[in-house]
Amino acid sequence: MLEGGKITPRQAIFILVISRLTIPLTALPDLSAPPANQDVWLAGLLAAVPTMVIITPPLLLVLRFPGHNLIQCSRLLLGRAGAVIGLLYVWFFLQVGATCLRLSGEYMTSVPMPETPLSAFLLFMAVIAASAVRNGLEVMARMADIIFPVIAGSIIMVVVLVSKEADVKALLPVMEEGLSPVLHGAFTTSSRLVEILALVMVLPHLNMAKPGVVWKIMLYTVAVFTAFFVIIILAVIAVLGPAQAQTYTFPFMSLTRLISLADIIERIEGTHLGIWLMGVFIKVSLYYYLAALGLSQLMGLKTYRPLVLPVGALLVVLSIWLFDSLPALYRIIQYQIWTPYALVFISGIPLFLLVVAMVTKKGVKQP
Amino acid sequence: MKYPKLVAAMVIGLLVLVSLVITGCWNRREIDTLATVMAAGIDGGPGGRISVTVQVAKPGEIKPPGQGGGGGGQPAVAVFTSTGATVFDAVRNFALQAERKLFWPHCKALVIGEETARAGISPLLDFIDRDHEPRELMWVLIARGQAKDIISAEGELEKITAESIEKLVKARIATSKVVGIRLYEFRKMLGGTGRDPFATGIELVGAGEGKKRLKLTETAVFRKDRLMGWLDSDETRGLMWILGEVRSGIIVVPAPGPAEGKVSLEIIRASSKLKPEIKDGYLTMTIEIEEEGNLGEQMAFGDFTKPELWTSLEKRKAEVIEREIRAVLKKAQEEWAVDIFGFGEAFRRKYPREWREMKDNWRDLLPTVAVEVKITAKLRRVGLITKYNPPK
Amino acid sequence: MFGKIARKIKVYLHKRQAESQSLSSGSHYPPGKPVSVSLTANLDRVRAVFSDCADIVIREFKIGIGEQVRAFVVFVDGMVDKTLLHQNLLKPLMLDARISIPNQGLNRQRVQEMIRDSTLTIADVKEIADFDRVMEGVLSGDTAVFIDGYSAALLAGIRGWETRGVEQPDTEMVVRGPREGFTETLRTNTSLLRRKIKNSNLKIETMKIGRQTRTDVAVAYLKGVANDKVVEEVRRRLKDIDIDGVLESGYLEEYIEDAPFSPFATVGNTEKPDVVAAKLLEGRVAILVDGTPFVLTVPCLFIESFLVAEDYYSRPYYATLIRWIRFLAFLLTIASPAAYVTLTTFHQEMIPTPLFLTVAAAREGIPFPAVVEALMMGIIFEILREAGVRLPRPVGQAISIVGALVIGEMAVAAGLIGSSMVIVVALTAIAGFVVSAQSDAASIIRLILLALAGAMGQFGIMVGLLGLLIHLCSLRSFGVPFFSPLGPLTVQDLKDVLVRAPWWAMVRRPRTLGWHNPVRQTPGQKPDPPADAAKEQFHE
Amino acid sequence: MVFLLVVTFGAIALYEVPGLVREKLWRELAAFTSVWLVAFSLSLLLMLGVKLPSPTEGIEYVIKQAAQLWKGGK
Repeated sequence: MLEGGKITPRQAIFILVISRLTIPLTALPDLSAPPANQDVWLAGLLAAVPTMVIITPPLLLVLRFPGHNLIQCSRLLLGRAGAVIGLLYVWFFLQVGATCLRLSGEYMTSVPMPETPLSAFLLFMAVIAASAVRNGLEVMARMADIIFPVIAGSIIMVVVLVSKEADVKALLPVMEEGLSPVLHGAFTTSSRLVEILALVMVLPHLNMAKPGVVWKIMLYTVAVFTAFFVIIILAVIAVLGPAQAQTYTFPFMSLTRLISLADIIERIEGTHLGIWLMGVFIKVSLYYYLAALGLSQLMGLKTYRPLVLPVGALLVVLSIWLFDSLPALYRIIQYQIWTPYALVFISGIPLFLLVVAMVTKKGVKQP
Repeated sequence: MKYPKLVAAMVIGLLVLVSLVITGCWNRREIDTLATVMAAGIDGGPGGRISVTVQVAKPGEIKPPGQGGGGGGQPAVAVFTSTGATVFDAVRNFALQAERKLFWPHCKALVIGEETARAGISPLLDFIDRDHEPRELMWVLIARGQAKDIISAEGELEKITAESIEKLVKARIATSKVVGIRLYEFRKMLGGTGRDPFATGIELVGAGEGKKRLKLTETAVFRKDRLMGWLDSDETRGLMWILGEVRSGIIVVPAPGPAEGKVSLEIIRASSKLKPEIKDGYLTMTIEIEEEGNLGEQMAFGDFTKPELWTSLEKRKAEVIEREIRAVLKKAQEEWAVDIFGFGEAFRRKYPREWREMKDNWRDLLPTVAVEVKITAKLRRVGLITKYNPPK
Repeated sequence: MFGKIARKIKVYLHKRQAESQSLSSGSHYPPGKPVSVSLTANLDRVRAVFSDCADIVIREFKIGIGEQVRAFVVFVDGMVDKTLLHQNLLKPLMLDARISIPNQGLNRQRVQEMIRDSTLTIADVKEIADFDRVMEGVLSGDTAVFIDGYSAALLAGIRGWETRGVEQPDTEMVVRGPREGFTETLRTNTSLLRRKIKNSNLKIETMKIGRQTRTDVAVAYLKGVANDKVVEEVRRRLKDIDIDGVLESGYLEEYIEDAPFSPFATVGNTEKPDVVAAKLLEGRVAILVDGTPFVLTVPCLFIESFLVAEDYYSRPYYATLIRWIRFLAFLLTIASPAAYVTLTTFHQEMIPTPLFLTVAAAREGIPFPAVVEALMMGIIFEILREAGVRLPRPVGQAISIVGALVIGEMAVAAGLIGSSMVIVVALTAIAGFVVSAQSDAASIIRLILLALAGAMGQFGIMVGLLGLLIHLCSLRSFGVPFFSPLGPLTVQDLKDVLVRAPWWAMVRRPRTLGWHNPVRQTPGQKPDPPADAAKEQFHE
Repeated sequence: MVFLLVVTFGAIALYEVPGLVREKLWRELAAFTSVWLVAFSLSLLLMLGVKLPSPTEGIEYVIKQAAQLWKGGK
């Protein structure tokens, strides 16, 4: 066994939600995705439905092969060709991890510490993530247990504190442009739940990996995430205004800076920085771990630990190499590029594998 | 090499240490090496140059309580002026004359000169919004005259002028005759559809030899980002009534009944509702205002608690409110065709479909909007004495 | 290059194996020789063993009248209760034996049996044939009686030596709660425990550890409540210890803990019997060591440092409040210098303006950067503290004067140190005493966080805190996650962590410890005062 | 800077390789070496200022072409 740890369903939900919330906490690319007006929150809310549809194929696939994760499934089904698909996924994990890592560095150099070189932040983050990954999934899951309440509490606190500045009328009119942009937005937002791939990768390490439990995890993840996502978007739009919100590089951070209560509770953007770094840490270590785990499974290793440091180095290098600038990074995570790209990995390949499995009648059939 | 892991860990630790040592100085600036900008003013200069004036606090002169000595009469702030081709350029040029690095997060107020504001203000704000140091919570004020003079003025009670400006803006609640707009609110108004921004006006008063003082007087009204003109204090309160921003204030009405003199009615709370309507292609806007107040003062003899006098006081109050509202509507809506009230937004919210056709020629439509004002003004309490008997 | 490294590693490994073998062969007593039948031989042997031992007393005498049997006792002066020795051992043997052992019927074969059964009026008498074990007994304070013609000695347990009384421990003061503390004597300590838990399920196993010191170590646990696997693991780890001497339980701690390099202790210690009893009742195992009042308890959780015995004796609300104060104090003590440094040198924008101006004014003209200032003050504080702890009490006054006056006031007045820094350091120091169990770990974490904050500001602090969290989450203490019930989160256990629930509400033992015998009381015991109608009778 | 890079990667190798050799985990060693080499060469090239086309540009291009095809097909 590559990894001896076990995680509980609750820890899985926490990790997935934290990881998914990381991007909305800063970049919030969904604001400028359709419908790109005050209805974005509605799109975020409705996104729960397409999300469920999109993430079904990978789950169905993995549930057919109990005790195997996505990469092992593809090897079982396709043999050597499966290794190529495995490599693709490793690349994808590396890319998501590197993107998030780079975003953290860009944030640090844009807001609190502009004169410090980017690589310093990348290195420190990578080192700390490496130490988490070497400690294994179990430790990461335990950290999520602690970090999630902190993040959730802080988001709620920020929103409550900033509600004084909120103008609920900014959310009107609902569906100004009709339903179709909202549905389009719901679809693009749904394609951002890359975390489902993390779930199907760590499924063998889940306590009680029964189908019922897995579906429940999925349901809760989507529900909890959607709730927080909608809260964030509502706050951002109501306070900053739908048109202005799109102009901010880091809307939620700018929102936090607007908190000013009785001249005492103000300048608390440190809270945002804190929770965001925690979220980034969880997300980067999660994908870092997945990349190392996937790679070691592809190569048939006994343990993934020797790969941790070189994969970490690769992650840092990629995060520098992949993007020239912050706009280049934002271009990639905008819906035009991201939605089709992520969909291939979230639904496309698993769907293909599922069809192969059905045709060749491999795996356990699910009721 | 007995313990390779240990050696490797030590090498990595050493690398981290080295990087810490060589990187440590990038962003480090001791608190006493900063020149804290408390307020900034932007003026246009000849030939499109931008002139920025900042007011920098001198912490050494603001002694914490308990440490005697005081400031020795030294002013607690220093004022610098710098010019450049752009705002950022001008700000950077401060390095040529200010000994310490300018530090913006504590900037309380941004003052923009009248002339500059007439030429368009949004290009000036971009730097303030984009840079990570200034906060969008700062107050936006438009100077009657040069911003530089406002920034250089001295406060009377506060050692730091910026603090006096901030306290003045915050005290607007007492009268509701002044607006207070923070930078992000200004930006929101600027960027919203069907809305024009307005900002607080500030000027120096006190003629002749005497020391000039800061005073908030009028409200600067913009069309898009260009300054159109000024609202006086009554018109400003009219604007506040429409926006539902009136918190407190005094309404002076003539005494009712046989008595002569004036009565001050204190506003306790007020709210407003904008109700747009499109009927047969005609735009109407109904402004519903609910106000509640107390009898605060009567400089007239009589017992105004009698029901008929009481209601007539209420009626007079409503008249004053309507007069104030009409005054601002006349100026802004009819003369300038600026939508500082957010009428356009209100229409958009209620009639999103019709708005799509309206939005392009909204400026032409705005003066044609028929405005109806419905005021419910109530009086509740009388204070500690009920009536004022004439001396016998 | 790799080949060379590999060779070196092999050599190194061989060396280590050889070393470990040589260590194990020299340990422990080999099965000793039996006691000789000849008294003279025994006497010579005893004399040889105890040559140059001035505190050994050997008293020869004869038993009976007429055909007397020779015998001698040997004991360590000062470890034996002399009164008992005289009244209940020597007197019966030398005087009463003449009556109880009829002269004519002196059956040489039964002398020892008779002496053991009907002469010595001492409860604890053992007959031991192994000479070395007899000697060990003597060294532990027993009195050995050798009788001519027998290949076994009688070991009488009449220990008695100068001991400290049961006093209130200085380290864990309580306002409400038992004031007794453990002493240096193992037996006293076990008796203190036994008096709390009068149940045969309280098992106390003893063993001897230490090649030279042969220190008594007792493992106490509550059978049926403690996890058998943990008990077995404790036994195993203790048995594997092979050292010279055990002078304090801290020696053992370092041999049995899970994470030897961690700044956090994964083995708990306390001086209070009621605390140990409470931990035993929760399913923990206690290790008592002779010669120290500090008793080890395992498994130990991080959160235990924040729980104080008195929490459970006082009312829940206040206990909860104080518990939160402790969490806050711990955060303050590890992070406040780092936070101060990061706020004044990196993130001045996060200080509210009036405070900013005050701090800036206070720092105006200070020659050192804030990090250096903080480091200096931290080190000065540690020096003052160490001096204060070690100094004799009367001189302690001087330290506080020097500390408060010179460092605190004059340094500020002279402009060497900002007054705000003095406040921060004082706050750190005071807060550090609140959670005294973690104060040593806190000192180290504080320094690391300070260094990181000095280099990277809040990012550095976050990296440090995340690293700390990773470390805490990866620790285990005897199989139990050290950071539970926070990470992994056990929501049900939080009622004794975030709050101190009333006793009747804590129906179950902590899940991570007592999961196989979870229920500790009958549920639903919430006090239910009589309804109004029933109340009447009290007023009549 | 190149020196620092080499030292860093050297330290990584030093940290992992002896253990792998001792435990005779040759497969793991091979995997380690390959990933290590990829990361090392990439970072060296980047540090030396060699212009490498970023893969994200490729992704962007492919997606945009596909989107055009999609729209064209409709």
